[in-house]
Amino acid sequence: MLYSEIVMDHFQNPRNVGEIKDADGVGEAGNPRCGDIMKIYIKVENDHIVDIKFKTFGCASAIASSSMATELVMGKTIEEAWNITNSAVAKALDGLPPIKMHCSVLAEEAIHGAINDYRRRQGLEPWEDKSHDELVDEHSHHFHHQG
Amino acid sequence: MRQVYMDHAATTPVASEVLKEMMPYFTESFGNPSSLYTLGQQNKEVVRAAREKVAEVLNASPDEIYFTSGGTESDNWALKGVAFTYRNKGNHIITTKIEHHAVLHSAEYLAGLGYDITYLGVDEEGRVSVDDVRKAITEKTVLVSVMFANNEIGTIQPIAEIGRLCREKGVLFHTDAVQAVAHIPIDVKAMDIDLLSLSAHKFYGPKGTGVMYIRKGVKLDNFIHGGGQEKGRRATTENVAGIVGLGIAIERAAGKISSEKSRLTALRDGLIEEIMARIPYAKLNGAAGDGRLPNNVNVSLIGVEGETLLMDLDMFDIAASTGSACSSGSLDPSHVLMAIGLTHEQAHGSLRLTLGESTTEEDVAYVVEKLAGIVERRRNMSPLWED
Amino acid sequence: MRQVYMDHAATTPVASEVLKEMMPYFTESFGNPSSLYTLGQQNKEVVRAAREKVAEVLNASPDEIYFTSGGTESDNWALKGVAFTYRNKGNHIITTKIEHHAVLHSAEYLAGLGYDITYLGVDEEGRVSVDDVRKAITEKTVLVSVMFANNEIGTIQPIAEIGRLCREKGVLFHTDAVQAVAHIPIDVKAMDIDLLSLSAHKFYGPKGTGVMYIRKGVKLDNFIHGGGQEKGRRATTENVAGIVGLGIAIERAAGKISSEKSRLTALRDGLIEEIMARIPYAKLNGAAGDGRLPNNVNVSLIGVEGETLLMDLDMFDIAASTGSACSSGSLDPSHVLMAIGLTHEQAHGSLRLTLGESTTEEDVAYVVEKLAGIVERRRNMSPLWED
Ligand SMILES: Cc1ncc(COP(=O)(O)O)c(C=O)c1O
Ligand SMILES: Cc1ncc(COP(=O)(O)O)c(C=O)c1O
Ligand code: FES
Ligand code: FES
Repeated sequence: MLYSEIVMDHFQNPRNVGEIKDADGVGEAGNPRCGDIMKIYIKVENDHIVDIKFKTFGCASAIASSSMATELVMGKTIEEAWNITNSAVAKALDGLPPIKMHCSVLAEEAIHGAINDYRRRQGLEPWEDKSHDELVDEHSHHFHHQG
Repeated sequence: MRQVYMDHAATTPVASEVLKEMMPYFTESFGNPSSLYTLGQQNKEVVRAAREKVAEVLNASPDEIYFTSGGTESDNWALKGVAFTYRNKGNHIITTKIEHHAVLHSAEYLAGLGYDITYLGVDEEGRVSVDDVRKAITEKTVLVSVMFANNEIGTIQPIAEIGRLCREKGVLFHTDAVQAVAHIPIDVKAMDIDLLSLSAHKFYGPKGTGVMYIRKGVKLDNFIHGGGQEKGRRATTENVAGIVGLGIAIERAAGKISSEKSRLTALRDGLIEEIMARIPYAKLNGAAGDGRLPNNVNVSLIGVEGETLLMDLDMFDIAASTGSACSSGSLDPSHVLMAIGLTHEQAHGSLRLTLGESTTEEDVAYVVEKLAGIVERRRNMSPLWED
Repeated sequence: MRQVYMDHAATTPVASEVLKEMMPYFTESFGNPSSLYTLGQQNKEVVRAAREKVAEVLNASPDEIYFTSGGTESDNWALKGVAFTYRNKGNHIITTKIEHHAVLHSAEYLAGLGYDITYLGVDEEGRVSVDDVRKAITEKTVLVSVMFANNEIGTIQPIAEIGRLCREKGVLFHTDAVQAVAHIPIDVKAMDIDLLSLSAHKFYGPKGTGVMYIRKGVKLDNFIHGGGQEKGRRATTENVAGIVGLGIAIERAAGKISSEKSRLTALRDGLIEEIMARIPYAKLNGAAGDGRLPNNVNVSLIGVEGETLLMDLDMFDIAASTGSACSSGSLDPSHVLMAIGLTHEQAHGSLRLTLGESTTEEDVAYVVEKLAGIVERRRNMSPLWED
C-alpha cells in the first residue's frame, strides 16, 4: 500500500484539527511544488505549547503529517518543539513514500512559522529556518499517470 | 459493503466471455503461429480471425491491422515511425497539449533529436480547432497527431474534419483512439485516418495487447525489429491469448456501443447533475452533452485536494482518479487540466469518475452521497476554506 | 494417437500452476497498479513481488528488473537504447552472426542510421571466441551483444568471460538469455552482465511478457515513452496477469533447473544417438555435451527438405522446426546454420527438436521411429539421392 497504517489513521482521524481564535502564534507553510497549504495555531504558557490546532489543504500524507506533528509538539517547550524535524514526523508515521517526504517538511515549516510568530509577538528575534530543498528534490523523474 | 469502480478510463476487467475464449490458448492450444505444424497453424488462423474482427469494427481491411503490446507502443510507433521514415521530407510534427503521455513523451523525445513539435492549445472545453491545425501545417509537416477523445476530461475531437484537412494537405494523420473506440463508432476510411492506436484493456480485453492501424500504402519504419511476424512489420512471438481476447472484446464492445451510449449518457448526466446540486462550488471540466464521452465525469471541487479525495473514497470502496499534483510523482498537476485553463487550485481539487458496463443508478447515488460528505468534512479542515 | 511436442524453443504452454496464479488478475483483481485506491495498490504489490522473484533468479536487485512485452522488445531496447544514449561516445556495436533476428534486425536498422556494426563469426560448433571480441573492441565501441545460448543449435557462449572482458574495457555488455534462463543458472553480477533479455513464454509463462535487466547505474534512453510506469523507464499499463505469470514461471523454472538439466540431457543424448544410429548420413549441428543446451537437438538429414520433414512429422502429431529456406518466407536458409559453415544442402535438410518438461523416453523413441521412416521415404523420392 501507498501509506502505512499510522498514516491512514491520522489521515482518517486527524488529531487537533481546527483553529485557535486567540492563538499566541500562527504559522503557515505552502508547498510551491504541489500548491498545498498548512496552517498551525499554538497557545503558549510558561514557554510550553499547551494547545495546538491545524488546518491543512493537501494530500493524505500532508494531513497525516500535520496531525502527527501537532501530537509530537503538544506539551513540549518552544525549543523542543522547534527541534522536531520533518524526518521525526515521518518516522513517527512509520515512514512516508520517498515522493511524499516533502509533505512532512510542510509540517515542520508551519510549526517553525508559528513559533517565530510567537517569538516576534514576544519581542524576540525569530530563529533561523533551514532549507529542505534537498529533500524535496529527490524525485526528479516523471511519475504522473492517468489512465 | 458496496464496491463501486468508477475508473473505467484507467482500466477495465476482462469480460467473462472474453476470458473464456482466451483460456485454451494458454494451455492446450499454445502453439507458435509461425510454426508449420498444426498446433502452430491453427493459431495463425486464430490470430487472423481476431485481425478480421478489428478490421470490421474500424472499417479497415485486415492487412491494415497490426497487433502491439498496447496503446503506448502504438502511439510510440506512430510518432517515431513517421518521424524516422520521413526525416528527409520534413521534421515538423503537430500534436496537442492534451495528448496522453505516450504521445507527448514520444514527441518530447523526438524534439530532443532535433524534430520540431507544435503543441496546439485547446479551448476551455478541451477542443482543438481545425483551423489551428490548418494554420500550423507547413511544408515540413510530416504528421498530425490528435487524440480521438481525451482520457481525463472526455472531450471528443473533430477527427473527421482534421482527417479531411490532413488528406487534402498530404500530411499523415494519427489518432489515439484508446478512450474512444468503445464509445464512438470509428470509420477510418470516412474519417481519413492514416494511423490509429487502440488498447484492449480499456474495453474489457486483456492488458498488454493493443492495435496499430496503418492505412494501406503508408510507408512506416518498423518500431520493434526482429522475426517476421505481423507481415514483417512488428516482431515478437504473437501473444495469441491476448490477441484472441482483444478480438472478442472489440467485437463485443462494438455490438453494444449504441445501447451503452444511451445508458451511460443518462447515468453520466445524472451524476453530474447530482454533484452540482449537492456540492457547493463544484465545476464541470470539459464539454457537456455530445461533445463528451458518455462515460466521463470530471469535476473540480475546490478546497479539497484530489489525492485526499481518492483515499477518502477508497474507504467507501469507491475507485476514482484525479489530476491533482499531489497524486503524481512529478508534483505537476494534470497537463490537460492546465491546458483548459484551470487554476492550480482547481486542478488540485479535480476528480475523475469514469463509468462502465457495471455502473448502475445505485452506484451513482452511492457515490454522490459519500462524495458530498467527504467534501464537506475535508473542506472544513482546509485553511483555504471559509464557510 | 500420441502427440509429441518437440518445439519447446519456439514456445511452451503456460504451466497449470502458473495459469492458476494469473487468473484473478484478469477479473476481480483487475486494478491499474498506478491507481491510488486499494484495487490498484494491491496490484502494485503484486508486480513488486514478481519483480523480486526475477531479481532473485538472476542475482540482481529488484530495481534492476523491468518488465517488457517480450524478448524481442528487450533486445530492441538494449541495442537501440545503447546506440541512441551513447551516440556522442561512439557508433560501434559488436554482435555475432548467430543472434536472434530481434538483435540482428535491430542492428541492421542502426546500420541504416549510420552505426557501424561488427558481426563476429563463430566456430563450427557455433561458439564465439572471446579473443575475437577483444580484437573487435575499439575506442568507438559502445556495446557488445552476444546471446547466452543459441535458439537453433543450442550452443552456449562463454558469457562470463565476455562479460569480464567488456567490464575491463569499459564497454557495455548485453546478452539475450531468452533460451538460456530455464537451463543455465545466471548470475548477472558474477558474469558482469549489464543488460539481459528474457521472454516468459519460453519457460512456461505467458506470451507477451518479457524482462529487461538493466544494471544499476547504466544510463539507457527509454525505448517506449509514455506514463511513469516501471520507475519511468518503460511506459504502458502493466500487464498484471502476465507479469504475475512471468514471476511464478521463472521461480518455478529456477527451482527445477538442475533436475531438469540431468533429465533432459539424458533424453537429448539418447535422441541424438538414436538418430545417428538409425538414420544414415545424419549430422549433428552445434556442440556436443556441456556446450549445448540440455534440451536442444539439431541435425541435418541431407536429401530431405526441412519443410517436407515438418509436414510429414506433423502427420504423426510431432511438432518440430527447421532452418530450411523453404520453411521461411524469405527463402534464405537459417543464418545460424550458414554461420557454422553448413552447405545449403545441409541447412535445407536441418531439423530442430527441442525437448521440454513434458518430454518422455517414449516420445523420443516414437520420434526416432517415425523420423527414420519419413527420411527413408522422402530420400527415395529425391533425385539427389542414390542409395
Ligand atoms: C488516451 C490514451 N492513450 C494511450 C494510453 C496508453 O495505453 P496503455 O497503457 O494500454 O499502453 C491510454 C491509457 O493509459 C490512454 O488513455
Ligand atoms: C534467442 C531468442 N531471442 C529472442 C526471442 C524473441 O522472443 P519473443 O518472440 O518472445 O519476443 C527468441 C524467441 O523467439 C529467441 O529464441
Ligand atoms: S501535500 Fe501535495 S503531495 Fe503531499
Ligand atoms: S521448393 Fe518450395 S520453397 Fe523450396
